Amino acid sequence: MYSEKVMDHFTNPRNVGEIENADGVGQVGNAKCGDIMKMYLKIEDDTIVDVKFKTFGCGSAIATSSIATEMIIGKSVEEAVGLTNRAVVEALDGLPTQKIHCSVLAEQAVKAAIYDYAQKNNLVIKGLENYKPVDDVHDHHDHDEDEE
Amino acid sequence: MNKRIYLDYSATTPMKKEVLDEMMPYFSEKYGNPSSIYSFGREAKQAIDVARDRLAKAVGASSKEIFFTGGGSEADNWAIKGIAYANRNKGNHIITSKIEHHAVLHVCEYLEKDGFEVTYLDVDEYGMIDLEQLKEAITDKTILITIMYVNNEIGTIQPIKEIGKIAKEKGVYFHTDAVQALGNIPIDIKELDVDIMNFSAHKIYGPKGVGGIYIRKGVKIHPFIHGGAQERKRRAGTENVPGIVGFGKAAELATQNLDSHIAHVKRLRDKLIEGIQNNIDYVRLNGHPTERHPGNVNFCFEFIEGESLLLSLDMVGIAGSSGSACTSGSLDPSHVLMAIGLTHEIAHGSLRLTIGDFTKEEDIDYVVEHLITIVDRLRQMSPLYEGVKGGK
Amino acid sequence: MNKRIYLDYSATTPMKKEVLDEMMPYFSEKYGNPSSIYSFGREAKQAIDVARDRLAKAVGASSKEIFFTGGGSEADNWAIKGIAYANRNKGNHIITSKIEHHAVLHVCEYLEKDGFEVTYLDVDEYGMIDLEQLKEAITDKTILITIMYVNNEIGTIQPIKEIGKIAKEKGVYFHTDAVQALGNIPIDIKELDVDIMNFSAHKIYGPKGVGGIYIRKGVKIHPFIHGGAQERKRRAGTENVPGIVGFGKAAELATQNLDSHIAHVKRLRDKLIEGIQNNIDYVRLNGHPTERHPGNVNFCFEFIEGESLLLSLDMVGIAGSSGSACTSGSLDPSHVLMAIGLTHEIAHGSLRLTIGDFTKEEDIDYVVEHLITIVDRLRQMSPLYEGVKGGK
Ligand SMILES: Cc1ncc(COP(=O)(O)O)c(C=O)c1O
Ligand SMILES: Cc1ncc(COP(=O)(O)O)c(C=O)c1O
Ligand code: FES
Ligand code: FES
Repeated sequence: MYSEKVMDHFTNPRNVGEIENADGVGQVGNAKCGDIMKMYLKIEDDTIVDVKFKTFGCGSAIATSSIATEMIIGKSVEEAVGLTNRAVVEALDGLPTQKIHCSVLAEQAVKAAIYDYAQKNNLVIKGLENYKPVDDVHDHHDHDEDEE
Repeated sequence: MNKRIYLDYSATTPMKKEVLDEMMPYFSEKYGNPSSIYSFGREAKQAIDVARDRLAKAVGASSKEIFFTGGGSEADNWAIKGIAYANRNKGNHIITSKIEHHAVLHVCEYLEKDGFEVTYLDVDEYGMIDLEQLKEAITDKTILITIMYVNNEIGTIQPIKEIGKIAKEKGVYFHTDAVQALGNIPIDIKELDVDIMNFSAHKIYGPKGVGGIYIRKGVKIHPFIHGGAQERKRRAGTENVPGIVGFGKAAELATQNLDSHIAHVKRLRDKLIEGIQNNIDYVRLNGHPTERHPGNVNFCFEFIEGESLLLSLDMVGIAGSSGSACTSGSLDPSHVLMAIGLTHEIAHGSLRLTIGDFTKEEDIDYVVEHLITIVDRLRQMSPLYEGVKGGK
Repeated sequence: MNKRIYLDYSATTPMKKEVLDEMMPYFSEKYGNPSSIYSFGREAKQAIDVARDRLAKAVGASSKEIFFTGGGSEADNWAIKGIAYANRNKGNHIITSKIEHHAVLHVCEYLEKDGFEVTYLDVDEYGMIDLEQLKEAITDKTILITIMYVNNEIGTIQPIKEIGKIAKEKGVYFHTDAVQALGNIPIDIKELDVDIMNFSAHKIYGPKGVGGIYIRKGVKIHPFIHGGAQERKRRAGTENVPGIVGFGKAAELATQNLDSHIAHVKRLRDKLIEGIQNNIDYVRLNGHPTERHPGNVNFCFEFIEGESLLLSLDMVGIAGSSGSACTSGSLDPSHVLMAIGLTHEIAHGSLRLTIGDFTKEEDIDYVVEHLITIVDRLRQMSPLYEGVKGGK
């Protein structure tokens, strides 16, 4: 069902935890739907120097959170805003169709954390101008083939 | 991964050697078509008769009231659609419960689109229906009550005898899905006012793709699969001879070994329940404390999600199942966990471990040991757990 | 009786060793439930995927259009009821032929009781439908044409390509029962305008109790067995994993060996036909002389009755079948033999011998030799034969 890469990140998730006095914190999803992702960012000179995450969710939710942290560490804030769920899926060597929404959650969690950073510091960040925090990405949850 | 601890016996079971041995000759030697009149067609026919007698004996029915199907789900579909369409002139109302297997619920939903009305009875926190609510639900349009014997997720055993009495009094047909009951609790149809009951071979160490159905003599029901004259014209299709032979053997073994089977799985079940309750915080046992499938363990582990739990268990060789939405790929967690009143949050963290004949004592120790570590690890990752830790 | 010559391959076939070998691991080792997420549930799932690919390839379909069922009859029922009820708003008229298998005819009769109208097309003396009659039968209420590919009794092959064209032109769904076609003639769905086609494993040296169905993408059809999400939510019930694996292997073998299989059975078929025609008087070959199942031999032997013929053959170890009323226990002889215009008297004396991969040349000699004696013996006993002998 899952690629080796997914299983690796699920079993040995990178950057689990919290950052005290983080510069940006974002949380998306909700427990009702069975998935919550929380991202903590440490930002210096417009660069993401540290990331930590906490996730309540399925195997691919944990794996996408883990790989997303790796993908944005060392990047500029602007670059990190550009992280797409597709890039996350690719980096994991693919996800089952019904799990694509978990990667959307990862993308959203990163954006939410950067948005929080921007709000705190009164910044306007390219790519986030029209961003609205959402905690419901569940349209993607239903993916089953139609019954005719 | 070399270790393999299978704790999903309610999903399916390995076939026992005695069962396979009995099936083997019917694949490539005694392969005759039971409907044929030459000798070795008759050979196959006799083998089916023996299997029918064995299943009949296992449930206290007469052989003439037992028919074989292509699985438990087909039998559920047959029972409900067969009764509904054959008795439409009498009424269009069906009563079931909220915790039935999908093979019952989805048939009921299908019938609703075709003009039938269905009442879905509530269950209490243990998964029990309320007999008073049942009585009140019956109207003069009610033609069928369909309530399962033993629930497949939380193991709750319904008061089938009492339900049967009510149905009989009111002149309403009563169907019970006994797929999880056969081989796990004693069944004696003679003692019950049940009109239709169905079974599945692969839940009792028999083959997949074979089911059985008891239809009380005189019950008005349509065939479900029309065609040839097999199964006394009630279920068409060339018989799955080896499968039926295997089912018969499995049913025989299940009744012969019933007491020791129950004692074995119950002991390990209770050990596992205690092991979890004594070692892990924030857990909730789902299902009934006593009226329960002897091998069923179903817990919710707060703050974590079922699929990650299953995957982590799989990595150390333990196979279980979950009612989490993420596992099934659907939006909502299991309808059964919802019906017993769990919140979405909690239902997501459910784990079902079901014990069977090949489960060993040391397996339970291994599972508890690993569960402790895995639950802790996942909780450390969970944003929901943060607030809780401090207060502990 | 030691000798056993099986000439009833159209009734069922022995399973080939390669098929059984491939199934074996899935009974007691790789027994996981394909819907589970742990490793060896996935193992089972993959095995089903392989089988699906193999069957798809055998018939020129895409794997996504192939679903497994509990047999050929279930698939016929699904196809016809599924289309009928899902398209009821469009019309209530179904067209079929008089020589369909009972799994088609009895479903049609059931639907007639539920408000559908069915046209039963005639066939000519060879068992062929008339394309003009078909065209004329189509009305704006017609939702389905169901005509079998190869007849199971007399072996006649229908012009499926032409029927499909007509159906497509008129915007009517076309189902064909290909249970006797698979493995006996080349099938390439890509070349045909067929919307639904069904198969059965035990006719091609695979296991009994497993069927398959091709449903063209986009066809509007209801599920037949409701319940769990198996078979992409279209056919509920725990999959018969070993059975499906066996069917996949059998389908693969059938296509790999198709040419040599056809050459082999055709040669022996023609030898048997000639043997009978050259040695026995008052016989009639039923079915089409050329558009015919390569292994099908179907004769009427005047003045004698089919069951006595079968019993006599059985005594010398030969297994065949008959469309005689006495065999089936029903009042009338085979509806197929009636439809091709035989009188009751003649139809009673029918014998079907169907040849398969394990039939040997010397078997044919043996059969002809014994048939001569048996037919003669039975005729000597027959009051109908008295008048005839003299004139000879
Ligand atoms: C043409 C035809 N259709 C359908 C069937 C039914 O298949 P099954 O026996 O697998 O139910 C058969 C064989 O019995 C057949 O010959
Ligand atoms: C209670 C219950 N009913 C019906 C079924 C369906 O049986 P089968 O898988 O044989 O179709 C199952 C198992 O899946 C079950 O647990
Ligand atoms: S968190 Fe529910 S599917 Fe991934
Ligand atoms: S002669 Fe006996 S059944 Fe026909």
